[in-house]
This record gives sequence, C-alpha cells and structure tokens, in this order.
Amino acid sequence: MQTFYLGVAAFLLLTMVVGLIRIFRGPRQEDRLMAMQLFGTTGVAVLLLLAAAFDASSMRNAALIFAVLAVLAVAAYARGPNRREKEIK
Amino acid sequence: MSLAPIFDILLITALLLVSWRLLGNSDLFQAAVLFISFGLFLSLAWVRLQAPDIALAEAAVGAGLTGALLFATLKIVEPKQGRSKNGAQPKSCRLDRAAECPGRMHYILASIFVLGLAGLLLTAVFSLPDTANGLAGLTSGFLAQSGVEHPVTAVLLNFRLYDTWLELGVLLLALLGVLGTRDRLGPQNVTAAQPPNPVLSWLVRGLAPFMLLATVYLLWLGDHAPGGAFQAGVVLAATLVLLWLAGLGSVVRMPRHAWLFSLVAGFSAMLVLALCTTLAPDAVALAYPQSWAKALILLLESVATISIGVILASLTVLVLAGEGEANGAGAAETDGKNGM
Amino acid sequence: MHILAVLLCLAGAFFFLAGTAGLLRFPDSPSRLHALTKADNLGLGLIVLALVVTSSSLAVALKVILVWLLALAASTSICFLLGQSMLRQDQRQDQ
Amino acid sequence: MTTFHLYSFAAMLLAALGVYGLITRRHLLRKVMALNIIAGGAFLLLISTAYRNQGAFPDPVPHAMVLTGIVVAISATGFALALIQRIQKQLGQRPDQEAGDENPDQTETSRSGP
Repeated sequence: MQTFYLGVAAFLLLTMVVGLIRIFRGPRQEDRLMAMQLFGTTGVAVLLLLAAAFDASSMRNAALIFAVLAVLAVAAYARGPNRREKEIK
Repeated sequence: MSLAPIFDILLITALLLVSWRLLGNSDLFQAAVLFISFGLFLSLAWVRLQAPDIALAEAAVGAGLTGALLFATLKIVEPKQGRSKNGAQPKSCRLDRAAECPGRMHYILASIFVLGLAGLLLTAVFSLPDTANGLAGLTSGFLAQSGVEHPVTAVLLNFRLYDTWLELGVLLLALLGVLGTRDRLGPQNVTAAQPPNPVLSWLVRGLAPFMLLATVYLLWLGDHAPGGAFQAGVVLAATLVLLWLAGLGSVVRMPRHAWLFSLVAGFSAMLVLALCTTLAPDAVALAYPQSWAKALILLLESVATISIGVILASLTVLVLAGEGEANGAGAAETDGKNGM
Repeated sequence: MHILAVLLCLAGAFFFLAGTAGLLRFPDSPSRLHALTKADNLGLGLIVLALVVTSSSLAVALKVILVWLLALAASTSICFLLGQSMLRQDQRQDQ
Repeated sequence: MTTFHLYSFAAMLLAALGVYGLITRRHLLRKVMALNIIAGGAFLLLISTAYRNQGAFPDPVPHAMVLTGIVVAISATGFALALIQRIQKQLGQRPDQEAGDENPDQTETSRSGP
C-alpha cells in the first residue's frame, strides 16, 4: 500500500510538471494563477499521500497550512489597482 | 520502495526547470508565479527528506507570504504589467540603448565563473562521505536533559538558543529597515487601497479561527513533535496578513504600545534570560537549569511566536501597502519621521 | 477495503490528470477555470476518501477531511477572485 | 547514487543557477529571486546532509539552521522589496528610467544557464 501511495504521489507530481507549461505559456496572468492554484491542490494531495506512505502525521499539518494559505497570494494579486497605479493612468 | 527515485527525479526536474525559467524568461509576473511554485516544490522536497518542521514553515512562507510580497511589489514597480489582456509583451534590449545591455562578454565571463563554481561545488558534494553521523548522535544523547522530546525544538530552544535569539534580532532589524524606507513609524492605520472583497472577507472570517487554532496547536506540538515557535509564528504572520487583506482588524489596528511590546517581547525575553543565567553563580550564559527547562522553553516559545508573527506581519503589510499612502490615512503617524 | 482505496485513489489521480489536461487543452481562460474547479476539488476529494478508508484512527480521518474542507473553501474563493479579476480586466479593456 | 547525492547534486545546480542569475539579470526583482534560489540550494544541501546523518531521527541541527534560515530569508526579502519600492519612488514618476523600473532582461532563454 505504501508503494502504491508513493506511485500515485509520483504520478501527481508528473501532472504538476506537465502543468508548468501553462505557467510558461500564459497568456493571461490569471491562467498562470490558475495553474498555481491547481499546483496548490495537487500539492495538498501529494502531501497527504506521502503522510500516509511514511506514516507521519506532521505532514498532514503541512497540508492543512498549504490548503489555507494558497489564498494569500491570490488575495494580494486581486487587491485591485492601488493609488499609485491610478496616478500613472 | 523502488518508486522513490522516480519521485526524487521528478521533483528535482521540477525544481531545476522552474528556477531556470524563473531566471530566464522575460515576464516578471510569470517569474513571480514560478517563484511561488518553486517554494511549493521545495516544501515537497522537505517532506521527502523527512524534514516536516521545515515543510511546515515553507508551506506558510513559500506559498503564502512570499507570493503576497512579490505580487504587491510587482503592482507598484511594474504597474503596466498585467494590464493588457494578452499578457505583457516581452521586451528585449532595444538598439538605441544597446550600451545598457550586458554585452556578450558579460555573459561569457559569468558562464565561466559559474561553471567553475559549479565544478568546485560538484567535487565538494561528491567528496562527502556516503554515511556520517553528524550531530544526530550527540543530540539524541542529550535530548533527555533538554526538557523537550522533539530534537529540533531542543536544538532551537536549548542547545543553540543564542541562534534563535539573534535570529529574532535579525527579524527586528529587517522590520527597522522596512520602516526606514517608509515615511511612517509603524503599520498603524495602513488601509488596503480598495474596499475589501466581500467574498474574501467572508472566507477569512471563517478561516481565521482555524488558523489561530493552528498557531496554538503548532506551538503546543513543538515539545514532542514537529512544530514550535517558528512554524507557529509564520502561520500567525500569514493569518494577520490575510486578515488585513480582508479589511478585518490586524496589526494595523493594534494599539501602538501593544504593537511595540510584541515586537521586542521575544528578543528581550531571551535577553533577560541571558542576563539572569550569566549573573547566577557558576552558570553558563543561556544554559538554564534542567528542572526549569520545560516551563522556560514553553514560555520563550510562546513569546517568540508572538514576536515572529507580529514582526513578519507588520513587515509584509508595510510592503503590501506600498509607498503611495504615506500622506494618506497615516498622516498623523508621520510627525516624528526618521531623518533620511 | 484496500481495493476500494486503490480504486478511489486511481479515480482521484484521473481527475487530477483531467484537470491538468483541461488546463493545457481548453482554448480560453474562463473554460479553463471551469474545468479546474471541478477537477481539482473532486480529485482531492476522492484521494481524501481513499485515505479515510485506510486511515489508522478516527483522528487521522477527521484531520484529512478537515484538510479537504478547508482546501475546498479556499479554492472556491480563489477561483471566484480570479474570475472576478478577469471580468474586471475585460470590462476595462472594452471601455 | 544515493538519495543524499541526488538531492545535494540538485542543490549544487540550483545554487550555481542562482549565482548566474544574480550576475546576469538586470532587474532588481529578479536579482532578489536569484538570491532566494541560492538560499534554496543551500537549504537543500543542508537538509540532504541531515537526511544522510540518520540515527534514530534525521540530524536536527541542520533542520534548526534551515528553519531559522527560512524565516531570515523571508524577512530579508521583504526588506529588499521595500528598498526596491523606495528606489522606484526615488526615480520619480518617469517610467522610462534606467535602473529599477524597466525590464531590460534578455528575452532569449537560451543564454540563461550554465
């Protein structure tokens, strides 16, 4: 079962590596952020699988923090134009 | 476990590919997104290498705080990027400003230097022995005397306490540096430029209790399992920044005295400890009596968590708010501005 | 029990694969966003279910479910924020 | 090739790549990112040695060092970004100034690595 979990984790990692193409290509900034969001969710899944494979509960805490804090970057991005930007326009 | 090498190679490929594109491509926004992914892959590497403590910290720092800092700075430094629907056109060196571009010689010299460096590092890495014990044996020998059961916490809060202490000093210095670039003396009354998004506020209202709970949980875990002051502090900082972004109370609404107190609490607690342990008869600085160790460690960790959280959150909020608001809401604060 | 977990895991991995494929193959950003939200939440959900089935204790199972719920809330809001930001930019460009 | 060697090899490549980026990239933001990549390489090397030095548990001393290192790195990055914002302000409202506010990085990725 451990080997199986590790295999699934490796497969998910492979989908992440392939998904990097969308970050490279864009074209919109939101596309890149979307890929990042998919990475975040996949990363949570990989962490959970590794936690089961290695039987380490602390990795589940890392997954928990991962799941929640992905919001931070996107929230900072979506904050809307700030004052300086309006001045320039 | 024959699948582990495949996982390793995929992870290393991802790390190298991401850092290559990050430094190579021309769109800064893409570089920022790649940088966040870099942090993500790194934390998977930490988990793979059985360093869950670091994975915890990296999850909060790499996926959360760094991304927020970079996006905010990009908005200020490159306001035109990301405006166009099709993404920013990559700019190459223009002919009329050719003198400003690094010439071919620059690249050749840099390549030679880096190849030499890589060669040196390679020989260094491969001359390392396959097996060694390092300090693991020493640590496990003294673990029983440290007052905690988790070796990393024992190292941080007991065996190498001066490291942790000075590290809090470095954090304070970084915050002072950021304040020095601003015309204000604290994050008080810094407001988010736009009215906060209602969905975000709703989400953060739901998440914040969980995150604060997670902070306390990580702090409590520290003495017997991966967790502790640093991880808890970073999670606290990320929570405070998230609260600020959602327009809810955060470091910006802290009373000034409370803010200042929480900034210096961690550093000064250890300073007091250092003074006490030095002045006591036949004692070594920062070596506390074994019977008190557990309580002292817990106390120091709690104080350090608050300090790390508030310092990092203030720093991030100040960078996120940018320069534009120096004359705005916080005008009252700028009376005694530091002379530059 | 194990066979169920294996099947759930494989289904979850398939959804992640589908999400990545959608991210790469769909022609425009809104449909990519659409594909993504479905795929990653379902994929994570199935893998979480597999881990719950094989989990050693109730506490572990509850924690894994908590991770899933938090990830669900976070990713839903992220997708909303991204969609809104796309919409705002399109409107600005139409003006 | 043990796991330790694999990861320390990767760490070495990351550090070299970061140094190259630090020298050749001109945009200050990218220099900050390059510095962080160097830091990532150093951390990876430390953690892979910790993974090698296994007794009952991985060597905790490198773990503690990297843990402090990560927190120091993020605060230093924050300071650097604040400085970049200040430089941008100091250069004034002209977006065509030379130093921090334009992006004269090379387009060709072919040149961007050792």
